[in-house]
Amino acid sequence: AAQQVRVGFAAEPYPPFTSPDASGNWEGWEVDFMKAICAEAKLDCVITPVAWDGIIPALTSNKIDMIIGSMSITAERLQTIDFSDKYYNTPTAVIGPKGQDFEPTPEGLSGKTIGVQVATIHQVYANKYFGENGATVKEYQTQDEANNDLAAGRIDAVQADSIALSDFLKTEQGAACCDLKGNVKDDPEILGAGVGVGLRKGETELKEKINAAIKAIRENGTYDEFSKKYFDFDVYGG
Amino acid sequence: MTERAEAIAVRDLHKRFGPLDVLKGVSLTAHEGDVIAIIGGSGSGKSTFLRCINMLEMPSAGSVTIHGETIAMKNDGHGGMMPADRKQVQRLRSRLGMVFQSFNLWQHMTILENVIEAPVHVLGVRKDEAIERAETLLRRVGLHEKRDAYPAFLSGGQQQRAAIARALAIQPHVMLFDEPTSALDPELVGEVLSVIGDLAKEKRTMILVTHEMKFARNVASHVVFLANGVIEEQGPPDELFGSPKSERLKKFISSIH
Amino acid sequence: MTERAEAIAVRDLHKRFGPLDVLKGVSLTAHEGDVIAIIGGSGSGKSTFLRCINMLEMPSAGSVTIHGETIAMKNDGHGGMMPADRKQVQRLRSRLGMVFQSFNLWQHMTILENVIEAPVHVLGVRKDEAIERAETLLRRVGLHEKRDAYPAFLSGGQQQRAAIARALAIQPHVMLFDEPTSALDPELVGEVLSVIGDLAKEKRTMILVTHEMKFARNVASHVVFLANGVIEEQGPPDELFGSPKSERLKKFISSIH
Amino acid sequence: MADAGSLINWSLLALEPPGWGGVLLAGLWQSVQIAVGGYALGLLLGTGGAMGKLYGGPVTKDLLEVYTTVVRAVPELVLILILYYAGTDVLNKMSAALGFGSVDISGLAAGIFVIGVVQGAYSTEVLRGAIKAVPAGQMEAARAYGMSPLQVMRRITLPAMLPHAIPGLSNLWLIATKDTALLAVVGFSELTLVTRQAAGSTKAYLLFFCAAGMLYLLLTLLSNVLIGIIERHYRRGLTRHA
Amino acid sequence: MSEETVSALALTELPSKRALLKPHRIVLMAIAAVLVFCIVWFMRWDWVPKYSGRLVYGVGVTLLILFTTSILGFLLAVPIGLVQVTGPWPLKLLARGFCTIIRGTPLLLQLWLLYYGLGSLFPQFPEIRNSFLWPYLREAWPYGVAALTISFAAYEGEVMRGAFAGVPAGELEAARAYGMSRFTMFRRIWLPRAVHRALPTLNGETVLQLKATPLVATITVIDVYAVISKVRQETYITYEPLLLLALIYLCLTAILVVAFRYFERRIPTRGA
Ligand SMILES: Nc1ncnc2c1ncn2[C@@H]1O[C@H](COP(=O)(O)OP(=O)(O)OP(=O)(O)O)[C@@H](O)[C@H]1O
Ligand SMILES: Nc1ncnc2c1ncn2[C@@H]1O[C@H](COP(=O)(O)OP(=O)(O)OP(=O)(O)O)[C@@H](O)[C@H]1O
Ligand SMILES: [Mg+2]
Ligand SMILES: [Mg+2]
Repeated sequence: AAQQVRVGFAAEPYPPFTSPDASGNWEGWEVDFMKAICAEAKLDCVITPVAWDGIIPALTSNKIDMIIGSMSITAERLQTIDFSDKYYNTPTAVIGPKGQDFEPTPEGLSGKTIGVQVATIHQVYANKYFGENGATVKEYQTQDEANNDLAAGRIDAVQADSIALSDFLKTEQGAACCDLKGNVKDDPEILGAGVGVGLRKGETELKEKINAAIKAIRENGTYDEFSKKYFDFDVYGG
Repeated sequence: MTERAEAIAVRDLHKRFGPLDVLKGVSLTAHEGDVIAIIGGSGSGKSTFLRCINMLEMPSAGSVTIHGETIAMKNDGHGGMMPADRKQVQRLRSRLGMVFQSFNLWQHMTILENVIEAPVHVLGVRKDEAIERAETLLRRVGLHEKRDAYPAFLSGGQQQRAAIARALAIQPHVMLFDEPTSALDPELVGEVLSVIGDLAKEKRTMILVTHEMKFARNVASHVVFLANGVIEEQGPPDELFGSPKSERLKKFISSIH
Repeated sequence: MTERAEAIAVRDLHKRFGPLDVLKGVSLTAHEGDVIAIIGGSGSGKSTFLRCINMLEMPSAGSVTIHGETIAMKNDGHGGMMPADRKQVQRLRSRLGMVFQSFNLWQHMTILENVIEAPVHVLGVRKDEAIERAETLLRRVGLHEKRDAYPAFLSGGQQQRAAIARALAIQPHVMLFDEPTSALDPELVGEVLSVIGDLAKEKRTMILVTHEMKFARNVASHVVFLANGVIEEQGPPDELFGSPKSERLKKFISSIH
Repeated sequence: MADAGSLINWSLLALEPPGWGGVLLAGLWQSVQIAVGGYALGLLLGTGGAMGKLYGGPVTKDLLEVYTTVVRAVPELVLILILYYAGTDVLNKMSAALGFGSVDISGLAAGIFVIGVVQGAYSTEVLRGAIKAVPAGQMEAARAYGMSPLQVMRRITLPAMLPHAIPGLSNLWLIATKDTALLAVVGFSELTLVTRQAAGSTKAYLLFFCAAGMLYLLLTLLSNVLIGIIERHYRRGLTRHA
Repeated sequence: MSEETVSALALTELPSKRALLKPHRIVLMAIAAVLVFCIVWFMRWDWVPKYSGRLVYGVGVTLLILFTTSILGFLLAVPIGLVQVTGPWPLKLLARGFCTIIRGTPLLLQLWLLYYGLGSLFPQFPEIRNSFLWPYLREAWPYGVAALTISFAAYEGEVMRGAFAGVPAGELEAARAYGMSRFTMFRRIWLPRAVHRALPTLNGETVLQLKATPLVATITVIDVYAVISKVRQETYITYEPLLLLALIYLCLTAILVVAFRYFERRIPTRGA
């Protein structure tokens, strides 16, 4: 039988990557990605939802075996866990209410309240660049709630992954209230080098399997095939 | 009895509890200095009569006059009566010092606070003045050193003496006692009766319901025997206890001793 | 007395509660059919003695023999003793029918369930058999129609009679009574005493601690006077009550009547 | 934006997708399972704990005191986090050390474990109080008739303390059902979390939170009816005023 | 909930310090000391100084929330308890329903309902959005305070109902007999007497309320729990911050218990 692997998903919806549908199943780009690499690596993958802010402890305390949750590979995280090679990389963007014009820079956001999801690279980035320059950083358990509070006028901006944000801007609610203010200045130190599969330290065998699988699906076209359903650009990044 | 002023006059008092006719026309006049003892079997309506005097129970018919002022009544719309003027009732009540069988001290206040409560918050006496008067009263009932204790920490007899001090504190025209000793252990009865006896000696107007026949005989100036909702017999204690006329009273007296 | 078998033999029993020496060497033998009454002032150790017999209290020294079988004891490591074999104690206990001052009926069971509990769950009697026997016993103490009631709904006297039925249900060699009537209102004492009296007439072996001197005199075959932790005097009731020898007993008897 | 009519879009609650009703009910079922499991585990721990606190040796007593003190002084939410991450970790390591290999603790088992440990401390206190309310004479009589300690416990002490324990235990059950909601914070798919997911996906926050509230309330009211029946049954031996 | 149940759920009495020096306790304490030493020595605590300022701030927020919601909740509980005892039936029904609903649903759900549900409704009304309240309604803490206040009011409302109903009729009658008006009687006798009766359970209810405060962290209020969460997210240290958090709550509870003991000794409630 195939090796059983518990794949930790953030329990909070993060469209278009992972979100539960009305029948309780998970759907999204990362779900397709997971299915593809699991098939490729002959792993029996079981989706296990875990609270996002506890997903790393869940991995280290053996509740799950890997994390597929749009988790960026950063030096900070590498101290605690291991990562596979990156499987996508997209810029970081800031959105805000329509009609308010500001730049996604420390000066532009000074005096404003900016929402981010906790335990993300965006939280670290926003705190460093905006929080220390006169902006208030408000931290949310889920991306959804940050978006919702932006729509409700409780905050002035949201920083997140550009794809997740553009997905939100396509919804009825997002289209009605907000628009893109631009991408933030890159800081690879914080924003990392793309998104990878999180793994426990020392599980090199699994890591190699995953890396091989990512490589394989990139090469045999599976990756592009399911990506087309979601994006009209290359999500893998440069 | 005629030259002394009328302290309380109850005229033709009726009280009905639903189908139960408890008082069927009771009239009683107490002049200043009278000590009236009400006796009677259990359920004969003694407590009800006392409670009608200060309108804790609404009479069904009849009138109550306190110090010449008759409580104005009106129909309550359900076939009974109610006070026409609530303020008047409150004012007249504060002239009657009621002492309950089960003390009913306010448990969340110290003894001193219990005693000054009504003077300060009903009669509007200045607090320091009320305290001064309260201390005198407490000394008189032998409770001065307990003035800062809470009621729950006192014996029954001490609580009842405190309740008497509380009643005296409003300087009532008339003191009303409803079986003030029947909730007490036999050993504690004496201390309360002696306080009441002292009040009687001072010629304070009092109406007391009691089961202590010997005590009634000693302190009362007038004894009223209630039976079946009417005054069956009344008169000076020696007469009443010495030569009872009605069969009922004879039977009652013999059943007691 | 000699030809009858020994039911219980207590030899040189000592009991200490910390610094307090309650029993200082008490020996007592009860033969089959004996009715032994233990009397003595409050705190003289009567209850303690009874409780030591069935090891509800661990004796500090001495031995207890029930129907020829001596309870094996060992040191408990704190200067006292404890039973060497818990199983033996449990077995011997089930031969002693104890009746407590405060009944101690099991409140969560009906009277019938109380009575069959020990036979079924300790002695392993079949349930239908136990019920049959229980019904006979309950009829005997006059509680048959109350068999499905819960103890809390019974009067004290009824509860104590039920407790006696419960004790009888294990067909004990010896019945132990610890002041079986002192928790009862005076009116209820009689009904319980008459049941115990009947048991005495049947020559059932019994040891009873009691304050009812008249009763002890009438039913006991032997009376033991405990004082200061020793048997001060013992003998047939007429002798003991009629011509007490020790000063203590004289004083005790006179203080009772 | 949304007008009042579309605020209440009842079709979102339909049992079949695209309605989320089925997901909510599945969440409720998860909650009930954890509540029942956690409550049962809690009762088990509580019975042991109460026995230990009353009859145990000095060391047992002290350790249990620490257990109940900590659980009663620290918020459930914090305990749940600690137990969920550290507790299951320790459990895992222990079983590994004992040679059972690393046990795979399913989410459900972890949830039950967490709620159970918290409930265990509460039950310990409730049961201890109830046992203390049983007159000592009842147990003494049982001993006097030759019952073994185990029999006394099983036949007398436990059934006799039940009427005293039932009000407290009923409250603990209601608390267990509500505490399952806290597992949402560790990402457990019980009713509250799936409600939040449904609300987030559809933006119909009020509708879904109210619907979940109704489900919880229904559970509580239903429990109250059952508790009433149980209580009447077990109090039958006591006088009305006792 | 009865007093016993509350004290089974919340620490209302510190373990007695009596005979701290029994031999087995010395051994246990030695073991505990070793354990503490190991925790301090082998676990990571280097983050504490960096976050100490924020932790103190978080404790402050927690206490502030605790006190405001307890006091506000108690003030609400008084009328809720009162109308259930004497009110006209519509009010009585309303109060009963309120208590049943609040006590029958999880606080976390109520909190989210208020913040995400109601809170996302408000901005749709320009009148609210332009009102002076909007700067507050934008924030998270008013929703947290509201939810905790409502919850406390419902639980304490039940207690107050019992307390009002339990004031002996005779004491109220005595008040009437001395000529008090209905309002004076309520103000001087009924209310203080009921509060007096409710005091013993207030201790437990307040500790329960403290135990409920960290839920506000889930709606972005920065209390001590939220600070610790942040530590965990930023440092990826899992257990140490949680241990410290448990210790903090343990201390806060202990302080509350001691404070209540102090007040209870000053106002004896025997026979209440
Ligand atoms: N609030 C009430 N509602 C209905 N019936 C009442 C009420 N109060 C008193 N009664 C009835 O009225 C009758 C007289 O009661 P009352 O208390 O005045 O008797 P009493 O003479 O004081 O007796 P006791 O010596 O026992 O105190 C009794 O039959 C009693 O049951
Ligand atoms: N468990 C105990 N611990 C300490 N002292 C005890 C204990 N049981 C009894 N005592 C003491 O032992 C003495 C004898 O008690 P016991 O109950 O045997 O007296 P008694 O003769 O039955 O008295 P009474 O007639 O009042 O029942 C008393 O002084 C009592 O205080
Ligand atoms: Mg009366
Ligand atoms: Mg005794």
